[in-house]
Amino acid sequence: MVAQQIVNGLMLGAIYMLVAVAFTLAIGVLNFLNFSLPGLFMAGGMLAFGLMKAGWPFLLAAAGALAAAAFISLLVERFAYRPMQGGDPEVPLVSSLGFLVLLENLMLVQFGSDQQAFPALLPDLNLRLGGLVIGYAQLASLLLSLGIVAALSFVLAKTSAGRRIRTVAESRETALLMGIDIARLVPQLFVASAALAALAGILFAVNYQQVSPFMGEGVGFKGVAAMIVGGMGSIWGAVLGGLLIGLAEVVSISFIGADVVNITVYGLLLLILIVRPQGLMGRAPSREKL
Amino acid sequence: MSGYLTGVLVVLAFNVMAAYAVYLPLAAGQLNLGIAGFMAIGAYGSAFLTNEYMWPMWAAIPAGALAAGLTGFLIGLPVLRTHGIYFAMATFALGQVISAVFLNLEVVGGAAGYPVTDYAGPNVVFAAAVGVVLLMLYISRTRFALELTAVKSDATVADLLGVPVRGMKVAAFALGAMVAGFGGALYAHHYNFVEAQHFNVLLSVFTVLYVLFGGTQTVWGPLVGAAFFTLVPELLRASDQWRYAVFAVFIIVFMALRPQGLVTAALFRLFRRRAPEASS
Amino acid sequence: EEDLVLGYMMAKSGPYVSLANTNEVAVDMAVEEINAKGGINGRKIKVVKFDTAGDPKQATTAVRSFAQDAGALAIIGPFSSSEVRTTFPVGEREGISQMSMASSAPGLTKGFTYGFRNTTDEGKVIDQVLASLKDKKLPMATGAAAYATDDVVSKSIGTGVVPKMFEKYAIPSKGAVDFQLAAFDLSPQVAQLKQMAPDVVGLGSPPEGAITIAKELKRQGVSTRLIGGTTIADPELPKRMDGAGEMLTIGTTFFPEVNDKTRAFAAEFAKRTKAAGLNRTDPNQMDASVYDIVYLYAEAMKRAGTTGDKAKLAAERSAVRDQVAKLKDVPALEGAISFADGDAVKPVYILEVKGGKWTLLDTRMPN
Amino acid sequence: MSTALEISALSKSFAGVQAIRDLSFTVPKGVSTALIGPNGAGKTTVFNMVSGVYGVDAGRIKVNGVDVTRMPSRRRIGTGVARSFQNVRLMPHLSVLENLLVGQHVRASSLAALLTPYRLIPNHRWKREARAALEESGLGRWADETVSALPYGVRKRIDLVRATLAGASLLMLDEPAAGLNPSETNALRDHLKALMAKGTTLLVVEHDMHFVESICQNVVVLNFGEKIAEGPLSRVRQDPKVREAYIGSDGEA
Amino acid sequence: MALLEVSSLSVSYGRVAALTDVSLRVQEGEIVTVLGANGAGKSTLLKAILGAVPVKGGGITFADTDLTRAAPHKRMGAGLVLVPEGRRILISLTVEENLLLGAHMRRDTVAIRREMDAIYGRFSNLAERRHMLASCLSGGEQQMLAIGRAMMAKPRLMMLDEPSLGLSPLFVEKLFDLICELNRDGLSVLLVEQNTGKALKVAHAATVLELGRVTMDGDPKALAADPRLQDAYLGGAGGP
Ligand SMILES: Nc1ncnc2c1ncn2[C@@H]1O[C@H](COP(=O)(O)OP(=O)(O)OP(=O)(O)O)[C@@H](O)[C@H]1O
Ligand SMILES: Nc1ncnc2c1ncn2[C@@H]1O[C@H](COP(=O)(O)OP(=O)(O)OP(=O)(O)O)[C@@H](O)[C@H]1O
Ligand SMILES: [Mg+2]
Ligand SMILES: [Mg+2]
Repeated sequence: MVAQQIVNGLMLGAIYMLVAVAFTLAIGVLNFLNFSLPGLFMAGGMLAFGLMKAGWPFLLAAAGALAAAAFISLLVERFAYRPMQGGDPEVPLVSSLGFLVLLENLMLVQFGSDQQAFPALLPDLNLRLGGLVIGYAQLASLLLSLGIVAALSFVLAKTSAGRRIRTVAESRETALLMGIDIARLVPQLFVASAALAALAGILFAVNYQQVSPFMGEGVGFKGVAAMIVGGMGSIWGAVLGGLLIGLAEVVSISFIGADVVNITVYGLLLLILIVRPQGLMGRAPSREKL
Repeated sequence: MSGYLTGVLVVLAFNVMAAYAVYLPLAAGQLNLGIAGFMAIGAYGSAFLTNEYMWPMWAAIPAGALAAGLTGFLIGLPVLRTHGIYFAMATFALGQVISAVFLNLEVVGGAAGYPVTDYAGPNVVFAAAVGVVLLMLYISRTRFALELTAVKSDATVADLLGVPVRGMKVAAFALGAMVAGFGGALYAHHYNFVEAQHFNVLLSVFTVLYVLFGGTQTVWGPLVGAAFFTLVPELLRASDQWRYAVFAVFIIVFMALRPQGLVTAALFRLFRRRAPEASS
Repeated sequence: EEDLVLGYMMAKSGPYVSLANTNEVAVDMAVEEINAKGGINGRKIKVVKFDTAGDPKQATTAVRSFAQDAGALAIIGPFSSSEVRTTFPVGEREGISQMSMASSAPGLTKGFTYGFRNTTDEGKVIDQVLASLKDKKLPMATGAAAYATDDVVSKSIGTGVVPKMFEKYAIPSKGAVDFQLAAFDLSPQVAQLKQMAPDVVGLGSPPEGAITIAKELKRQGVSTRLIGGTTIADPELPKRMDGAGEMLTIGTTFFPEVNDKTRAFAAEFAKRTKAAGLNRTDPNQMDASVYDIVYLYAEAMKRAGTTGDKAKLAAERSAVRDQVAKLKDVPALEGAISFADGDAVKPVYILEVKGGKWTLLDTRMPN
Repeated sequence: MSTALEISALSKSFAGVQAIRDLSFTVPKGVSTALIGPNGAGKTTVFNMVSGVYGVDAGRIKVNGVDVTRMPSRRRIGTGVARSFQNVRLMPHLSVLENLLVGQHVRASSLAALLTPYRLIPNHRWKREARAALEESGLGRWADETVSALPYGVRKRIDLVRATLAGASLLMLDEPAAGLNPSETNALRDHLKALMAKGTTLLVVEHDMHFVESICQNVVVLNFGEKIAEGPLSRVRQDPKVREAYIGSDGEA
Repeated sequence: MALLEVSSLSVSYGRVAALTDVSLRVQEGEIVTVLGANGAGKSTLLKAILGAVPVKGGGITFADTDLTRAAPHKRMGAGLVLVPEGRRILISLTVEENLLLGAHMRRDTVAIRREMDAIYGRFSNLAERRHMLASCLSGGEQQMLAIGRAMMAKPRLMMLDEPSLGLSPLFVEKLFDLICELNRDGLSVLLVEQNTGKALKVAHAATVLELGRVTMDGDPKALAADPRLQDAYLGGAGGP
């Protein structure tokens, strides 16, 4: 039973992890607390659902949902991010939240507030090892997530593109003076983080066979929490944070009860932040020298 | 005044108080995403006093505000070790923990919520909101406000200039918490019912939204933001299911046009420049 | 000639849309029927509407507006328990009746003379479900509870109703698991249930939780009977569970297949919802309840001889209140309805999911 | 003669790099002193330790006779030492005038001062004083600008004015003339001389030797965190070690 | 045709005009210096040439291509580079990453490495700290890094905005030697300097800006002797 709970926690963590990485790209790199990401997570799941309902095969529907999310994210970049440059970092939060509210309400109008059943892709999706039940979809999403994350962290740390991205992260103005094509790079990052969020949403739908217009909020906030626990800007931190939050949640449900989940999970987050203000694997921000 | 208008203005008054609770710490660079938690402390605290100890409202409501302020002070000390988005997340977590604690606190009803017997009428609520606005106007004219902005702008240099950065931060945080608690306490006694579910993340986040939308550069921003967010959905009532979608589009378009919020310092300068021109 | 004005608090946006956005159709239907038959005391019923979005604050605005601006005689709604908590005190101060169609948290009407609910206490419903299982000799040797912790009604079912009823029916309890309303991953809870292996699981949850837990039970290969109250009653639930949840057994206050009246209602309702372009065309228990509320108010106004005269508004409002409180065995869509301590007493229909459809297992009257 | 600043046996290293090694020197009251040395010698680090940005590894620092070695940074300005910054640090959210008002904090830090609604009082003493200081250095027209739009040289001078507003008796200036053209440097020199005449002691880091010569009576030369020479500039600049490490062949700057 | 041709350029920030009708040319292989008081618009001019601030009127031609409306990265691709005012090194990157960033438009990895080593040879302070975060560097070291980073781009025209700021006298000398050396190797230079004397000494041509307008230009020797310039920028009698 404990083993099963750990497996459950890890699988849950994989979802948080992808969302956390999407947030890390947005905040760590673009310095933009992008609250439209939970919306894109939801849009990923809901649109895949909608397209499948309209008769599209799964892969095509998933691709369609990803493309739509990428497109929406470009709108977010255009209307929420770009006009806010040079202001306080918290300002774009408003319109990105505007996008979240908009996406939720559009889905609400289209599909209603009910949770909808996402079709099972295979009749029995489960690997049964001894007493353990592990969903294939979950396993696949864990591996997929890890792969994406590893690739991403390599690009950021070791390549010229990564250096360009980190330059934009530190200062857009300097990046401009360095001849970095911000007008292209930033939208690319938006597309990437949207794709990650939407992919997480699709994997979520496949794993838990459900979608709803509000599915983004809870997962989104836990994703941010995971990112922060791990340390902002650190990709592997996001992985660690995601898994940790997933485990904390499952463990506190099974050993104490669901009424304390928020207390334990967010209490853990609070504690980590107080003890280590930059997160577990985050670096303290480098300050300009006096 | 019609019943409808009273109802809407009461909601506006609560939103204004909440907005200023967010605004004050924000002026010192603190994005408090857990303001609902402090409202809950004020609400439950004062309700407990009037319900169980028969305190009069005029004493219980300030007591609730103080309780929230004190909590802010005590929690602010460790939480203010964090900065920027980490701070925002810490307060977010704090808000979640506080509301989860009340959700499980059976002496105040737990998940079933907590009915409150004493009633504070609309006029009390209006007076309180006006009081909060006046207080904030006053503060914005003092050196305290100036130095809060200095701390936000460059804490290292402010420190070297002798500004007690930590003290300022804690003061701003605790004052914000107190205003939130005050609003919460009134909320409990006006609506005669509190439930932990009401004081959730979305309440915190939306309150922050009022402030940023109105603009943080001047003390009028939160007022305008709260008014916009309260009144525009009322105006959109007719469009029913599209109401919130249309509203969201409004937000996005407005922010794209006025990224620093509706009310900005530049706007004020423009008015000041215009005024003498017009009179001459 | 004055109209008889009723206020109606809708929850057409916000968290309850799916449950509530068809309610309006039912209200309009009832009003049209009554007016077509000549109205009440020779006067037409007129409904003024206000969308509260399920928000307690907006709901108080609605009550103030009905009472002070619209000259309403009584109010249909509000929808949710949270709204009831804030609007009943306002209604009491204003001296105007309200009757909720959905709130089923225990004890909401206590202490209010103007507060009514056309809903049935979940304790009574689950009592009837178990009685029915016992009558039909279905397996119920051991039990467990599963409930959402952050919802009043669900939690009171899980921690109060289910243990008490298990005791009443001498079912040893193997334990309880809980979850959050927004939880999507119930694998840890189901893993625990798997270990307990009970015959019946008493479920305190809205439909969403029921679906999630049913699917997870199926995934982990646990077969047990889920039982629940009106919170789970959603006409489309079997479809939404997509093959899971066989043997789910609940009590509800409305089932369209009961008699000709209900069938006619369902047919007309389907016609109108389709015309309005709504997603769901099967009436749920709130649709039925709100339909009956209009009739209940109509009956009370008839008995009170209400004229709608603005000068006598306060007196007529309290007369309506007095009559509602005294209603007994009024024949209605949901069955015979009486009021006791502000809450309606009406039949409970026991439904079971079989072959992916709701089927009527039993009809019972709570005592 | 009492000392404005007394530094004894100061050491500091960063992650293994020894930035300051066993450094001692004093700045007597009224004797303006220059701290010079090649890039990376540790000059700014000394300022940072005196003002409390960095803690010290070893050694003592006394300002006007008060040992500030372990004093929290924010209280040090109260002992009479203020500084400017090499990389100008003005507060971007505040106007020029407001930046200066923050500079007055040490002299207006009581609770009453903090809660005086000075903005409601026309021509309040603080505003008057800050404006006067601006006018004095010829920057009056920038008073209500936001600082981010200002040219570098102007920002630099505002930074200096802010430091003077603390009313400190010891003023540490980190490259005050950098980014100023020769005539602007002359104006700066006059400004500083006026301050000195009012009794302020200066400790200046500067690479412009003419400027140093005209302001400072004493020079301390650092190289790799160590003092390699001390004395009047005319003598120090003849020192071969100083020539080799710092001034270069033509002896001019 | 000159390498860089700026004609009647106007730039304004909101309603404030920063440059009015400024013309300037840099011939291939020339060093041109721009002088002016604080706020004259020198930095604005360089940023406008790079495309970092929008121009209101006039034109910019570089290597026979009209770049007036081109994005900064296009201009840098064509061979322009700027050592910006205030250094603008990236404090969250290491010293080496800052240098590599300077070469981000190039693909010739081997040459990049070689040039980087040459820069380390020239600026020993940087070599010692190559794997440290750039935030640790002293002011002068940061200036060296900014110059080194610009060299890594291998430009045709290098624009320097007060490069001697914060450098020790010895190093200022080295810097001017470096500029002359790069110039001899064919690099054209547009130099903004407060160290007016030195700048006029190395330049082939000079332009003086005042409140955003060109007030004098021409031969640096002649300018150095011009009494108006003497008064305004060389601190009266003869200068340093
Ligand atoms: N926070 C720090 N972390 C690591 N190394 C540092 C730090 N601060 C300074 N150093 C190092 O200490 C040495 C001295 O730096 P400092 O800034 O004091 O030099 P400086 O004498 O002011 O030089 P410049 O004239 O170039 O400004 C430099 O080599 C620098 O790299
Ligand atoms: N971002 C901006 N917003 C508004 N005005 C600006 C901005 N940047 C510069 N200015 C104005 O443009 C004019 C020219 O500034 P610029 O920085 O080009 O001067 P400069 O010659 O480089 O001065 P310095 O020698 O001090 O560096 C100044 O009046 C300045 O106030
Ligand atoms: Mg230095
Ligand atoms: Mg400049």
